[in-house]
Amino acid sequence: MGITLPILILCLPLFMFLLLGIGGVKMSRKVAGILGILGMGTTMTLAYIVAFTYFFSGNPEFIIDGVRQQYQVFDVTWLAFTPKLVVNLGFLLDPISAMMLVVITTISFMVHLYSWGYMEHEGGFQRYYAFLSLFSFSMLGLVVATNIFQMYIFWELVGVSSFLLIGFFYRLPSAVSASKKAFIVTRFADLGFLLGILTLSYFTDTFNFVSMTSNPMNVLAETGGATFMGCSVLTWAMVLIFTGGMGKSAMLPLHIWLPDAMEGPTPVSALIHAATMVVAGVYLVARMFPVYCVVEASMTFICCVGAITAFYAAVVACTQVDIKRVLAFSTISQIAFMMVSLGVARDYMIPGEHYSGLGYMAGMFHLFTHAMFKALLFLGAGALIHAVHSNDYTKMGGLRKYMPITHWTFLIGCLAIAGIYPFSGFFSKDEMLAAMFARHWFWGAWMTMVAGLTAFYMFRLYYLIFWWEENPEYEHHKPHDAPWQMSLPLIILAAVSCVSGFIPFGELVTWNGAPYHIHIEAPVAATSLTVAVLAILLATVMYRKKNPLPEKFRNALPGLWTAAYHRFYWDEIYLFITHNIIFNGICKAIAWFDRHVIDATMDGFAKVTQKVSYSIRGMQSGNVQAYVLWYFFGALALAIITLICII
Amino acid sequence: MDLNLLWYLVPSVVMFACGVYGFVTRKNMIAILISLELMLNSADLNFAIFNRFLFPGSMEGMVFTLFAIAIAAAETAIAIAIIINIYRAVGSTNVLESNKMKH
Amino acid sequence: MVGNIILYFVVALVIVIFSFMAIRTDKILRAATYLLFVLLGSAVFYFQMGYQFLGAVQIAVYAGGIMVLFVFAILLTHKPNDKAAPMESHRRIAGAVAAGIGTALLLYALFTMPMVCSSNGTMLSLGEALSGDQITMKMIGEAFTGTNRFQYLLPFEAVSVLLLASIIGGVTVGRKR
Amino acid sequence: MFGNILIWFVIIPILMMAGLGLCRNNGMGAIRAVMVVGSTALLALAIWLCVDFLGLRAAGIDDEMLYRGSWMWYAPLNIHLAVGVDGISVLMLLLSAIIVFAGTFASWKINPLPKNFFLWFALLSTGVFGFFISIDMFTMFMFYEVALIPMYLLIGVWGTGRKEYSAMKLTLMLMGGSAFLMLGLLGIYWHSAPEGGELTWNILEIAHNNAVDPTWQNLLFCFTFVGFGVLGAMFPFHTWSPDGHACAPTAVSMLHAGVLMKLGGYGCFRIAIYLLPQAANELAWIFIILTGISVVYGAFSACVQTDLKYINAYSSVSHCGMVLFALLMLNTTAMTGAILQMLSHGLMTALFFALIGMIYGRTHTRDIRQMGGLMQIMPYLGVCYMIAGFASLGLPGLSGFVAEMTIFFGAWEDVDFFHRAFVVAATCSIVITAVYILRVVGKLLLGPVYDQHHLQLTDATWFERFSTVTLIICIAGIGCFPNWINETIQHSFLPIVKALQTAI
Amino acid sequence: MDYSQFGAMMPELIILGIFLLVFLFDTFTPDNGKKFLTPFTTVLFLLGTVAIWIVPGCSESVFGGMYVDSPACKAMKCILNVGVFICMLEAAKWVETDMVIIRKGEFYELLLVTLFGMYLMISARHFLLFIIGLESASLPIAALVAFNKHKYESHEAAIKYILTAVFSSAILLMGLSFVYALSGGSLYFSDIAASFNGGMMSTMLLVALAFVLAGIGFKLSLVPFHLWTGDVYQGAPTAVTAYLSVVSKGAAAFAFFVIFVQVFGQVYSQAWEWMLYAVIIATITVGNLFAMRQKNMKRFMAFSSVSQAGYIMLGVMAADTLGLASMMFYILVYVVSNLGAFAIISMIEDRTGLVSMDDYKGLHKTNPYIAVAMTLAMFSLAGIPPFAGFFSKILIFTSVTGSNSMALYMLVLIALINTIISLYYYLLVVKAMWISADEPKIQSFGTGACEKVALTLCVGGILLLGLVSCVYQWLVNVVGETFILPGLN
Repeated sequence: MGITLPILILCLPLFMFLLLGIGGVKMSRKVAGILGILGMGTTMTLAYIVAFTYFFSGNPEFIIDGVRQQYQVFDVTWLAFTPKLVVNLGFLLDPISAMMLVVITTISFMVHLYSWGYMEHEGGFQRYYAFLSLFSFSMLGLVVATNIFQMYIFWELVGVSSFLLIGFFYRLPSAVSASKKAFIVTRFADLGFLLGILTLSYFTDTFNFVSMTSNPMNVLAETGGATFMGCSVLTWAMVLIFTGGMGKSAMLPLHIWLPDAMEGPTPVSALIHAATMVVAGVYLVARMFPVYCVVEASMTFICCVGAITAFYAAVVACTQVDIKRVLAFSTISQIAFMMVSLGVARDYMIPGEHYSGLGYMAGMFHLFTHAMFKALLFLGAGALIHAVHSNDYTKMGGLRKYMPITHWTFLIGCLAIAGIYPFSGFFSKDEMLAAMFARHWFWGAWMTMVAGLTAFYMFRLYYLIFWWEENPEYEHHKPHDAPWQMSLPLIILAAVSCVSGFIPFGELVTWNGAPYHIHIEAPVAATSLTVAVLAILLATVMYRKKNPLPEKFRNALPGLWTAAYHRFYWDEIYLFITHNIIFNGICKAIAWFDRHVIDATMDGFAKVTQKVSYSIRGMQSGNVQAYVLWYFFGALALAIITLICII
Repeated sequence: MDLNLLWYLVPSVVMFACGVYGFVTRKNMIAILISLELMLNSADLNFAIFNRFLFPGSMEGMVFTLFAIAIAAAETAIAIAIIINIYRAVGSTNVLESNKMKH
Repeated sequence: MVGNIILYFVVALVIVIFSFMAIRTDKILRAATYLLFVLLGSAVFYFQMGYQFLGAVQIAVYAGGIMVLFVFAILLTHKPNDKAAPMESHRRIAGAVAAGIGTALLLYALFTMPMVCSSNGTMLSLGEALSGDQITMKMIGEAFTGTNRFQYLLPFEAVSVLLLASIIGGVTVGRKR
Repeated sequence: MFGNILIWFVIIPILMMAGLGLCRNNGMGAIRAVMVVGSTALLALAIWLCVDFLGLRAAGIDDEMLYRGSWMWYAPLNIHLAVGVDGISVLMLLLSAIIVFAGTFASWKINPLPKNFFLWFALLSTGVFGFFISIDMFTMFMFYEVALIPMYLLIGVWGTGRKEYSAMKLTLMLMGGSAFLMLGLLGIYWHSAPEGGELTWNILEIAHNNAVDPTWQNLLFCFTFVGFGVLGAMFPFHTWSPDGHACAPTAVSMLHAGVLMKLGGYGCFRIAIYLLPQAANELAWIFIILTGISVVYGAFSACVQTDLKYINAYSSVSHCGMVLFALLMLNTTAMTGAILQMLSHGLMTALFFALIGMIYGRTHTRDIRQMGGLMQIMPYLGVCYMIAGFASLGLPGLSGFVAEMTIFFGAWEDVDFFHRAFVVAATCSIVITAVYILRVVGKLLLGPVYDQHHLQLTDATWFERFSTVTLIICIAGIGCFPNWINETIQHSFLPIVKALQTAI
Repeated sequence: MDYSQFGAMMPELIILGIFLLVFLFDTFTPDNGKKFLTPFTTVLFLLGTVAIWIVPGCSESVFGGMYVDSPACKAMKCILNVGVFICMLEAAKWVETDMVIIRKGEFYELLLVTLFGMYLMISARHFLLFIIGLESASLPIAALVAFNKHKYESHEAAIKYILTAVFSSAILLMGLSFVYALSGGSLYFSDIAASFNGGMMSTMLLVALAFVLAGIGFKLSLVPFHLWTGDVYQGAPTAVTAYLSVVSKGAAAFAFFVIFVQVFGQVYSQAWEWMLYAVIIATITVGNLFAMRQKNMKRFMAFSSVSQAGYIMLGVMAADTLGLASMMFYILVYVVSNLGAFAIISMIEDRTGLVSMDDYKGLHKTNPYIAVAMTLAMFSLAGIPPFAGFFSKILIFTSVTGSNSMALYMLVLIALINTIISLYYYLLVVKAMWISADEPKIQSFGTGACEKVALTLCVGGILLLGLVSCVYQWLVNVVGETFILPGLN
């Protein structure tokens, strides 16, 4: 494959960013919008071409003996730290990056299109498209990274584009603080990522994914068994790298930024905070998968973090009022699902286990399907918000009559995420659960429960929005379906969500490139389906019509409900730590110390000199006899002191 | 008991010390000048004494003393001129009153 | 020999006592007079040490010239009833301390001076010191007009410039305007 | 002598001063003309030098220093006017030229006494350029002080706020540093040759002789490092920086933070580390502690400041601390990172100060509590400020990232716990940096407009745009294409690292 | 007897000749011819200086070794002449003022006689000649200090000066009598140096050294022998203050070097190194501490000059040819810098009678060129490059550290730290002139031709002396040619 297309895929969004960013002021909205959509459309086409070429051309560069290869389209030197440790910028094609190319460009294009309608009346339209392009560029750069450092570079860039987009409505203080929070929390996580890279690359002397993952045991050997605080340094490195992923993918305890990030425009939430950027953590783990497998502890760590987060987020999602928050927590929960799935996977055969690599495939599969239906849900939520001008489900209810397209597409999304056959979520979730059960029954059972919760809160949301009872305000302001620019993406994504489960994903994406034949595990599928259906039924009973049942539930478990409603007080804890301890306790103390101790010492030298200067002025009394006295004493003192010193 | 140079040096040193004491304790400028004369004279005497007792063959010290007397005369002359001058300007020769410039 | 010792003691006493009185008396004119006695005492020492010319100069220049200057100055600046009150005590104490330490140090230095101890541990007595050639006026005259080593024509000329400068200075200071 | 291109870096500012001397006191046109022509000439010269230098290196000319020239000055003490540049000096010259150029435009409307302002400004430039071209310790020191002293008047006369106090404090503290430095240099000079050899001030010769007595090295190293470290805002000698920067006029802050503070870092490795390698190996840990504190401490302090310039000054403490910190790691990569950080910090702080000056010129306040939502009012300045902020917090594609990463990767090469612990602490600063940068951006640019009077304010004028665009291009240039700079610097560090390794 | 030996004393003879011509001119011209006195003297002096410069020196000592006019001495004399010439130019306006005009002849005569005395101090190789030179250089100055008869301060300054001067000469004579006792019967420098040897230490020697140091220290205003300085500088006419602060100090510093290094070099490390060490530290520090809070410019300059004397003494500490050359160079630079400052102070005092630093506020608005010149002078005094003061300071520091003794490094460190304090107060002047926002008190005024020349010379010196290394090179050469210094112990 030539390098033209890959380079174009990266450069086109960048170019659009510069064009719209610098020249945007001089453009009309329309021109900017069309340019943006066209640019993204072209990129999408190119990405499709590349991805399909990779998957289906059968070119020996890409596939040898049925095993898909990792292929570096290009890899140029960007910065050489040392002769050996060189940062390259390149384009790596392998199953997951090709898959991600498709996901990113698709969703991005949908969002571009959707935004044209959604953002029509907002100021800074051109800027918005510029930022979207920047994000697309960064995200594409991230997924095609040939080395971990390139990934880190783009990792930071997606962070900043996320910051810019969350804070798009920069006149609102809440948006500003949300964007700040998102950036700083992920930045903190990136610190771990950076330290991880430092440690890892110190031993491997390379950043390159291919050379690290192709022979992971070598990496272990290179560390020479070095340990730090009881763990091998490789464990430290991998866990630290995973920390970066935890930040981006909003794993507990670094999840707090994601719900707040919903302050951004809803299409942005769909693109960044549902489909693409937040799965970067998953992608990172998948990318480094063979190395993770070398250190068992890190895999266990990933599993635990994922499992806890998934459950936590699902519980919280059951109580939220803001529809975007519900979706946000749902996203967290689903990503955690993928994490667990990766965590249970192994790149080597465990005796008696046939499924060791299944989790990987399933996670990726879920990543793909989740991106589609979650984007669909977010875009649907955007349409709702667009119609009702509120994020709050209490301002909604009974909307199915007014907004049929939105209603149906949203329902499809809900079914998909709940894992109902034949929607896409069923297939991916089933594979994941199968992998988990195969690893240990505990993971399977736990995550099945989470899946049930998922179905419950999604349908709770669905019913509260579209059923329950009508908001009386509709009479003044009748909600209606969104314009075609917005509806079209909804329909497309809904269609994809319906069918994408039938994609033979295992043929395309596996940890080692060798195809894997998906087959539904009947017991697992049955269990999860049952749980999901039961959960949906429960939701139907509780929320289909206005009734006091939810109120009763709430009153039955007041403590739990309040805690869940306040997201188990994570924000408050963080606020306390950052504001009271770090800001007031450390920063202010240091600033005070600087002014009143260090600076005062420096001033003190001057003051003391001044003081001394004043205190000795009596020497110059104006009386010549006193002068002579000093004179004489001085002469005597010179002689006497020297005398004493010499003798 | 025989006179040697230490005998002579003692009154000289006492003279010198008296001069120092007088300088710092007298108020009248002329009295201060008188004290200074004591000190100068003491130094002159020293030269003569050293010359006589240590280097009797030469007369370097004596010559020095001769010149020193001349210098002392010149110093006194100028000092007295200035004192008279200041007396004409402020009507007093009290040294304590000449301390307008200080610190 | 004994005469010399007696003379020494008399003169030394005169010098010490009148030095002391010159700086202690309240009356400025008396102080000048006491100074005169001290100077004369020094002159006697010069004579005793065989420096007749020096003694003569001491009497002529100091006692004759400088004292006259002093007396004139005192008369010019003296006001009747101008009895100076003594200096405040801390200054006197400081002066006494200075003088005391100075005396002690100088005497210590002189009594431990290396020349004293070096030449076989003996010091020249006055008699021995005077035993050499007498300094004649011819020698002095030659020394003051010669340009060789240990001859002092140059200082002699230079000091004349100094005196001239002092005269000019004195005149400048003394001029009415 | 005039055939040597390097000398012209000093001659041009002197000619500028002469030209300014001929201008009328308020002949703004003539003054600007002189300054623009002069600073453009300097920039052109610097670029030409850079290109030529790379050409020579590419042609395989492998001397440690190129364009060398040496002219006897004070023969009795063997003082020469010796010049020569390696890659680092070339880059520093380029940086200085860029900032002088931008500074000229940033002070387009300086008032009062424009002529005097530019006279001192040009004198300062003379010092800076002279410092970077010198390889003779004496002339280096001379130019160093030449660069310091105009600061007093520039801040004192044209500054704002507590300018008299700040100017005095800055001058005295920096001179205090140079007192120690002077002593260190004297010591090096008197030990510069083995017994009986000819003493020299020439850095290359001293390094070649490597004759400084080991017992003296430690003392001299402390003297020289502290001396330069004061200018490099090393804890606890950094307190001149906040006050000084806060009160300085725009162009002076730019030049001072942008170039002058680099003199400190440059001197640290060119003299302290290079000439006293043994002591550097032995005593680096002391200064690693101090500079490590600088890095974190400056960042934390910046978090609670409310004056824009104070924030930036503390951030400079942190970033310049990073420079010295990296130098003390004593390996090629980290030291390369230090130089990159110098360049990066120079450009972005200059940009920061330029922007702060422009904002202050409009709102007449630098208190972030008194401002808000400026992005709506002056989007151009707002965007530039954000870019500067992103550069500062290490966004890839801008220079700060490259520098910091190089430093971290270099610093990580020292494996013992002590070094590692400090590196981890230093990396933490990137998070804190993000905190205070975003705090400022959030309060100042974003959010609702705080003061309705600000709504009448205008966006940047052409010369302001010119000044900022120049800097942004450079920042992005380094950020996107760092490798040629990186290679140039690494090559220049070879002799220094070799000296360090042989000294262990 | 060989009177031709006087021929070897050309510089002194030239000065004396000028003195006589001025004296005759002053005495015998009618009143309407008096107005030519100033140009007459100045031009004559300039010619004399050139003549001194041209006439070859004679390294042979004459008068039995009592006098030597080696190139180094001659160089020093030329440096002094530069100072005196600038002083004369600066005083040209002042001597024409009402109260002074009738005595302007005396002014020049006394100036020349004191210069003659300083020449003798420099060239003397015998303590008698040295003492005579010293007294000739200091006694007439008392008359000069008292020159402003209409001002009380002038009288007070004069009395303080003369009393301290006589006291110090008494101390010096006492010290010399001790030296004489130790010297082996001769007061020739060479004989004394030969009679000393490293082993002979005694209380007497220490007392002698301390007293001699004190006696000459008076002229240099070293701490604690400096207390007259502030009052006298403040009270004396500004022209005289300028003269006192540079020329008189320069000559004394040279003589100090000659005496301590050539005569007492044998007991350097045993005795006077530490005395001087302490005195230098005290001088620099105390001078600075006093200077930093002075408001009266003349008093301010007085304490600044005290501190500068400490730096000059560092050259003696170095005690080698490099030290002497550096010291002479320092003095030369100090001459132009200090006289530059004094030129401005006296100009302003003549025009407006203002001498307070506060009165200088906003000077740049009314008199920008003068403000610039003053700034340069202050920077030079503070040792800021590229002005001459920087080079002189660095060179002298370099020479001191030459022996690589840790103690001397510490001395230099203290001196360097003190430069910060001195920088502070010099910058106060700059601050008053440039930064203070107050309305200027001093109106714009024109400068006379003489003042212009003087100021140009000073500014030229400040700018060029350091950058042009040949001056220093020349000094090193002349010192190296002729000064055979004894090995120090």
